[in-house]
Amino acid sequence: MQDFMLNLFSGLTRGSMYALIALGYTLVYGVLQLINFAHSEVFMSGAFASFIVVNALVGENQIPGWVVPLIFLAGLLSGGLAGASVAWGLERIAYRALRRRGAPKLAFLISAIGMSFLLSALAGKLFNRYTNNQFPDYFNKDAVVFTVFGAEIRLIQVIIIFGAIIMMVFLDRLVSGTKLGKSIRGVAEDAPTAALMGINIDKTISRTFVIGGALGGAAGFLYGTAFVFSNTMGFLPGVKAFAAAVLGGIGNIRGAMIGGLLLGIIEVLIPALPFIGTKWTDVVAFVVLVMVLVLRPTGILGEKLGRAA
Amino acid sequence: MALLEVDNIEVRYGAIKAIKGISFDVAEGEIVALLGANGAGKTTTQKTVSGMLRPSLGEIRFDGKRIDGIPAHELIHLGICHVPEGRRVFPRMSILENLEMGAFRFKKPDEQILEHVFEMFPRLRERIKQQAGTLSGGEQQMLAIGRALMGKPRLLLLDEPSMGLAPLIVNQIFDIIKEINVEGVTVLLVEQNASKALALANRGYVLETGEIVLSGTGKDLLADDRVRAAYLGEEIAH
Amino acid sequence: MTTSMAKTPASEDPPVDTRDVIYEVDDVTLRFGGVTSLNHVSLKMYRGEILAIIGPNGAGKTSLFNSLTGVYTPQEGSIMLAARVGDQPVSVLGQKTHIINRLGVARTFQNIRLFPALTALENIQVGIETRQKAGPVSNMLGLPWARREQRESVKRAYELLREVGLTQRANDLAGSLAYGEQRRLEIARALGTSPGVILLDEPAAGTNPVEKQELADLIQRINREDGVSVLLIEHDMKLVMSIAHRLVVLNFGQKIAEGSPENIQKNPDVIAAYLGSEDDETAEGEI
Amino acid sequence: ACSNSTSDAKSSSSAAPAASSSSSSAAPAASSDAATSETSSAAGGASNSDTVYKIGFQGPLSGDNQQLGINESNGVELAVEQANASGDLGFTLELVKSDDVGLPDKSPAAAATLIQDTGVVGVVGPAFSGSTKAVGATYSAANLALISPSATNATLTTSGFTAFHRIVPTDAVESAGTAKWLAKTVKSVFIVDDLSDYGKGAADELEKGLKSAGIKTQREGVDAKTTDYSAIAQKVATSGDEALFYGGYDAQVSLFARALKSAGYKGVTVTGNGGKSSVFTEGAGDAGDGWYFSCGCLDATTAPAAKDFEAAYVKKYNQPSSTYSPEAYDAANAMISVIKDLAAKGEVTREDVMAGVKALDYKGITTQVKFTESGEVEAATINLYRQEKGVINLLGDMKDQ
Amino acid sequence: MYLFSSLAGSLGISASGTWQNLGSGGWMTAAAFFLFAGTGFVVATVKFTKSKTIIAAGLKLAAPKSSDAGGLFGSPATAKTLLLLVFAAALFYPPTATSFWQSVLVTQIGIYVLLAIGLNVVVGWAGLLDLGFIAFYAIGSYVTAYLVGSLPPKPPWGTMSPLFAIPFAIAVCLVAGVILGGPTLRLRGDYLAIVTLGFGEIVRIVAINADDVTNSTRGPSPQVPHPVINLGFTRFEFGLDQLQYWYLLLIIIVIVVVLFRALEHSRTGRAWAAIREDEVAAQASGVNTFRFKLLAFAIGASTSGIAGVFFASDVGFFTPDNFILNNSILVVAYVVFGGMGSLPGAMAGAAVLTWLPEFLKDQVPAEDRQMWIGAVVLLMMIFRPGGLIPAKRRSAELHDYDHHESLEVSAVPAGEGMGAKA
Ligand SMILES: Nc1ncnc2c1ncn2[C@@H]1O[C@H](COP(=O)(O)OP(=O)(O)OP(=O)(O)O)[C@@H](O)[C@H]1O
Ligand SMILES: Nc1ncnc2c1ncn2[C@@H]1O[C@H](COP(=O)(O)OP(=O)(O)OP(=O)(O)O)[C@@H](O)[C@H]1O
Ligand SMILES: CC(C)C[C@H](N)C(=O)O
Ligand SMILES: [Mg+2]
Ligand SMILES: [Mg+2]
Repeated sequence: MQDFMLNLFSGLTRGSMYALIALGYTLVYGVLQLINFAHSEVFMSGAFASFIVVNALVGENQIPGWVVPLIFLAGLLSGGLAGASVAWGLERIAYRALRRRGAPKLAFLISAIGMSFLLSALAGKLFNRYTNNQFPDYFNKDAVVFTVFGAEIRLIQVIIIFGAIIMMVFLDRLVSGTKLGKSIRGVAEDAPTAALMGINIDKTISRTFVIGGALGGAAGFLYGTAFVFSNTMGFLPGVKAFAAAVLGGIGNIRGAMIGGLLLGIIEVLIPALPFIGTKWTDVVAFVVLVMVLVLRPTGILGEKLGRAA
Repeated sequence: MALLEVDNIEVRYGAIKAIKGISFDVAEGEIVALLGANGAGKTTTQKTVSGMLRPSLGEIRFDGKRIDGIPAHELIHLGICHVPEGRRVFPRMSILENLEMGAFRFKKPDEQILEHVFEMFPRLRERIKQQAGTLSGGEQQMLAIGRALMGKPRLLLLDEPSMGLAPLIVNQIFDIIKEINVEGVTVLLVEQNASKALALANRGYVLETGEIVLSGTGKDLLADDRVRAAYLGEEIAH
Repeated sequence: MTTSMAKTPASEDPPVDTRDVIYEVDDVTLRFGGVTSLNHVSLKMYRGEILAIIGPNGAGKTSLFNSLTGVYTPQEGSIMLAARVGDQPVSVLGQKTHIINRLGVARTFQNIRLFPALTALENIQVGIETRQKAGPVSNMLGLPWARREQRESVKRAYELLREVGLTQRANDLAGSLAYGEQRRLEIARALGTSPGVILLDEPAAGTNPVEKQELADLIQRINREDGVSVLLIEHDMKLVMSIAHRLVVLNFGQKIAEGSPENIQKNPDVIAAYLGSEDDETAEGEI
Repeated sequence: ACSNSTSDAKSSSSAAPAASSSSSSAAPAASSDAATSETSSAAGGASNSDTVYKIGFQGPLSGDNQQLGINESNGVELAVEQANASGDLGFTLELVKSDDVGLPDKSPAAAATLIQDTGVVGVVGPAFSGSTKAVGATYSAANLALISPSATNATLTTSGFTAFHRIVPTDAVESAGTAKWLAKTVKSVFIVDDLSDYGKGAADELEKGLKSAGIKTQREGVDAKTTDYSAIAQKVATSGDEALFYGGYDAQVSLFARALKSAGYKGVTVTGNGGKSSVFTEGAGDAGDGWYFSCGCLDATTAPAAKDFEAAYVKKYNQPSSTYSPEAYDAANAMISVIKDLAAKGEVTREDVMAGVKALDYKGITTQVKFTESGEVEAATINLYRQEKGVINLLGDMKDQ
Repeated sequence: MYLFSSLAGSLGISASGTWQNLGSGGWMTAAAFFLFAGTGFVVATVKFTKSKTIIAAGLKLAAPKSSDAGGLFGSPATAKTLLLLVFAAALFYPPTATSFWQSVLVTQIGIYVLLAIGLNVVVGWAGLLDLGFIAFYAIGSYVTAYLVGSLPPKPPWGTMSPLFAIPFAIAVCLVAGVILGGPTLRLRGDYLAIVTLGFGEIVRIVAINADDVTNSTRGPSPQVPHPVINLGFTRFEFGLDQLQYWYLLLIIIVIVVVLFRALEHSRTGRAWAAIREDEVAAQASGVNTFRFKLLAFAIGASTSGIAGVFFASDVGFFTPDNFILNNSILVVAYVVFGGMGSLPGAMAGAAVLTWLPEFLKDQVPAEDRQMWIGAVVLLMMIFRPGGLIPAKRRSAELHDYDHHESLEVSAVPAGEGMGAKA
């Protein structure tokens, strides 16, 4: 039981980050029916930007306890801001021109891939190419917050899980209740007709990228704080988050959340079984994905944007 | 001054000139029909008026104000509502959501108009939660018209509203157009069903390969031999 | 209703053999959640006839088509098919679409679905070639029989193009054809699969009177000269009444009438549910 | 979403020469104008002769494990510079560095760069075992002699690589020592490796040693690309094993060390020579305190024999030498001594150098460079180190601990 | 800067400047260009006019116009001339190239051209987005390594020379393609993409973790030996010289291209095009869409497998890192960059994009190459979304934005054959 709880929480930690990233994929897929391959670089940019801010704030100093939450918040915001701006620029450069030309779907995919190469290499050039950059240790991430069934749950896990959940609830409200949500759905289903209803397509698409980017960037900060970050960090979490989005039903916001959490948990729980071993973690993720899709071709919750079922 | 003035516009798809300089106008309170064979440019004309396309030459004025080049999502605030060709309902949204989308430009959908739409098309009320994509063709057409009405149009652009509708409904639709018109909405109608359209319209224009070749009141056009031959499919040669 | 369409009055000796049944639909019910789109529908289609299905919007016509072609599987009832002369009846329920096509059922769509980036000729070839045998290996190696088949398919495709009057446009991309031409091309592609029966879903929608006339001629020619039975959904009553041998009327998923065009036109239920009062029609005709 | 490992993922599929060599587009002897900055800097105190011979260096100069490679390339560079400055060479020596990122799949390209450069007559390296395994046969076919200062995998000398020689003891020796030492204090060991030739080899040998000493062991392999070690760390923490050994390189051990600390593991933590570097110290932070390292390498900062070397190194690089710098210095000097002898007699060919290396008997600062038939060095000591308060200290010869 | 081949070296020709890296071969190729261009043009024009007269003579049943290269290279005469030029360059340039470029030509350009040809079948013709294509390449490589005895498990029947692994690799890849495709090809576009991506990763991770079978990240050991072709009367041994591999690869590519071209214009090719354009309509026209999709998958897979065998034979050493997802994505990028569905396009795309990083090596710092490649790809897609040499069949896809979906597709999802349970 103790092991199970430990694994469950570490799965939830990973899962909530996947979910945050997955939301970016799902939102963009929702409006454009495109896989935004450069989203993993949006995530990465969040980590670097927030590092710069946090590092500048912390430096070599000893930080009094009460400032820690503020710094954390600053990291979250700067990560989100960076993610949002990168995503915004991404849409401007790699998508809008192609959209205007009515390019085939795969052309978007490839231009996004080009963008992804560019961003990741650029980050490598601007910063460094180590795969294991770390945030400064400005608080004791490993402090035990509480114990369930003997399993010690640590501060960083609690922060990540709750942070992610708050952001997701916020997004869900934003998309299901507001006009923005309506316009996203409208553009998703039939853009020219949505324009006839008074929806500004370009603005809606931009906003979608910005929202997804902000979540992805914030996730970049969380990820960097929990693990390590690098200019190529986006790749694997990106692929997994994309898988999570598909798992939940791509284009479906709650699906992305559920898919992300589920994938995170499965990924930790299954390899923890004695006869499997942690080295199969990534395989488990993909095998589960393939199996789910074969059994349920449109993902767990199906494809509807902004709705649970 | 007419509500809508189209002044010598030209519209291109890349190298193809679909509209080669046409002018017409629609006065407040009128129903004006655009007729023409397939590919004549009727849809293109409507799309240009509603802002989905941009003319390469010429001017369009609405209420005296130039509107060519203003994108569709802004034009709707002037009350130009377009029921596009092929219905284009939002397939994964429910009927109610589709209707709400029609009122997107307002803070909140107008309950009265909603009620009015349901009165006109009771079938929509019955299926209020059904996904629009699973409606039959005719049901979708009703929804598309209802959706446009939710936007409180001053000028309603209708592109082949009777396509795919059962004869009974076709008659109803024309009645409804009349009714909407009587309530003060100006209508620019594109129709294949020329006889019905002209019977309803105050005036009509006939398009052929991007040019206006004939115009006149509905009655005159209905009586015109060329129209009867080409658009009513009648043999007049005997 | 003095139109040119009534060239062949329907009563004039239809090539129908009432002993030879193509489709036997027996007590079929199709539901989607709460919506019942077909409600205990039974009907028979005979070899050689042009059978029209009419009915108000949402009556279940397209749903019936989709059930007949295996796209939908009704919850109740049975549908037996013997499309080509001498076939044993088989059930279409749960069959894959392409299998049903191979059994001799071809169809067109309510919204045109051509392969827009293939030429007109190639569009038809796709249909023809589903009846051919050469595998990828013999295609790759250009083996003699593969080449013979290829020549045959081109030849047959040209014949069909001629039949629908599109010879001139053989090498144009389907997407660039005019609307009416696309409708005819879709029919030619369907004919390419050598069907025993062809299902047309609102083929005349969005076409003008002149094109409707051409279409009517084409359907009759297919029916008479190629011996292909036709199942037709259409809201254009002039067209339907002028070419159909028999009509089935659906309303709210139920069959409310069946019979010859003359009888149907007079049937008060049909008038009430679908056609509308005669006054409207005559009023318009008089203008 | 698309970039993968450090420098450039595409060329990872490449066996194209020089796909990842940073500086090494070295000119053939003929076109001297094309010499790159790095080559000429190594030629520093140019001698008066216009004959140029080159020695190659292959090791990681970029990527996560670059520090281990840089330590060595600095040592080699220093040796070359000193040789050129000595003025008694009779030719100019150039150094051609070829970067293999420490990854076997980049190794063929790195090797090809050196092999295709006909001016290169001998090579110091490759630094890593995996890289060596990938190209040992290629170098042997090209008759280009290798002296590795650090490739420690036991099987390298039994794989028929005629060109391969090394001046450090193998992991078989090192891990056997570690096993003996561990067996003195613990009863169960969790062994993790990075699946590389080096890491797995070291772990295998350790497991063998522990098993024969009757110690309970458990094994897992974790790909070196992993950045998230929390799962495996948790598994170690809940295993209850008294010690943990990690076979792999510095950057990865440091991440693992952090994860283990987070997971609250309290046992003895040990790694081999691959982990001992400043990258570990910096990366692991205080999570690195208490870690043990076994290494068949010299600590030049304390060893008396290396005093001059250390001084020169600090002068040139403004920092103390680090793991395997002295060994690389020795390997380079040994190679230079062979070339120098041959040059005195006439032209230097790869074949001659090969024969010369096999016949070497050179006294270096770390060891007596003299190879057995198979290419092993004859004398060998294994040292034990431990990190305390962010500094890795030498505890002494493993046997005595 | 690199060693010139002895031929060029002895002629004493040398180039300078940024193009130095190309060796003197550039000049010599230019000469060959001119020679061939002349003949090529003549041949092409003669053929062209001849076929025109035939049509004019009223032979109406001529096969439809070839439908690959459109746009820039539209006219058959230019296309033919270009083809000859490329072929001339492929034959005569390599011997004059530096050994560096020779190996780039084989291990990068050549192999990736072959892979792009294979993937073009899947993505370009059948319209299936496969993001795990490299998995089959990996399988081909591992099959080779197994058969030559370079993996821990040894083949029970003894070892063979690497190139003879080709039929086995084809067979195994076909089977793998079918195993993957069987359950997944019913999935729609993007779902298929993620599943294939997953498959590619599974293959790679299994290669890393199935230590006892694949030797993990350490790669095959001993190395895969150089191939020997022993035909009884003659015996041909491959060595380190890349030229031998180049010509072998050229032969393989030519054969594959010829076969695939025939396929493209056959009923199979048309069925693929139909599926790609409108799967529901294809089914309704009697096309067994599943079977044809599977076929495309299998053909693509086996081509990839051949490339794998070749790669293993040439380089002799590889690790699971050679088969990362990135490479799968890159092959897709090559195909799209060149022009989806167009054979010459896919080949050109692969050639240009594999050449570019090597070329850039001397122009920009190694670390920046990725960035430049990204920028080039991005610009290309923005300004020429149809690719370098767009396919004629595909170009019709470049509609304007509001054309993107017919209503019925979404209106009748059941028509797609999955949710048809009513
Ligand atoms: N997106 C487009 N790209 C290129 N050409 C187009 C496009 N849309 C329409 N056209 C062309 O413009 C011309 C006018 O088309 P339009 O749709 O306006 O005709 P229409 O009168 O509405 O015909 P229909 O009765 O068939 O609806 C036609 O020749 C058509 O082929
Ligand atoms: N997939 C589905 N899910 C739910 N309801 C459906 C579905 N398909 C059809 N229906 C419903 O079944 C009824 C019959 O639809 P169908 O498309 O068969 O009508 P139709 O007779 O072809 O009408 P029209 O003439 O307007 O095309 C409609 O009310 C429709 O809403
Ligand atoms: C530099 C060293 C840490 C290399 C390691 N001993 C190996 O064999 O790969
Ligand atoms: Mg139109
Ligand atoms: Mg219908």
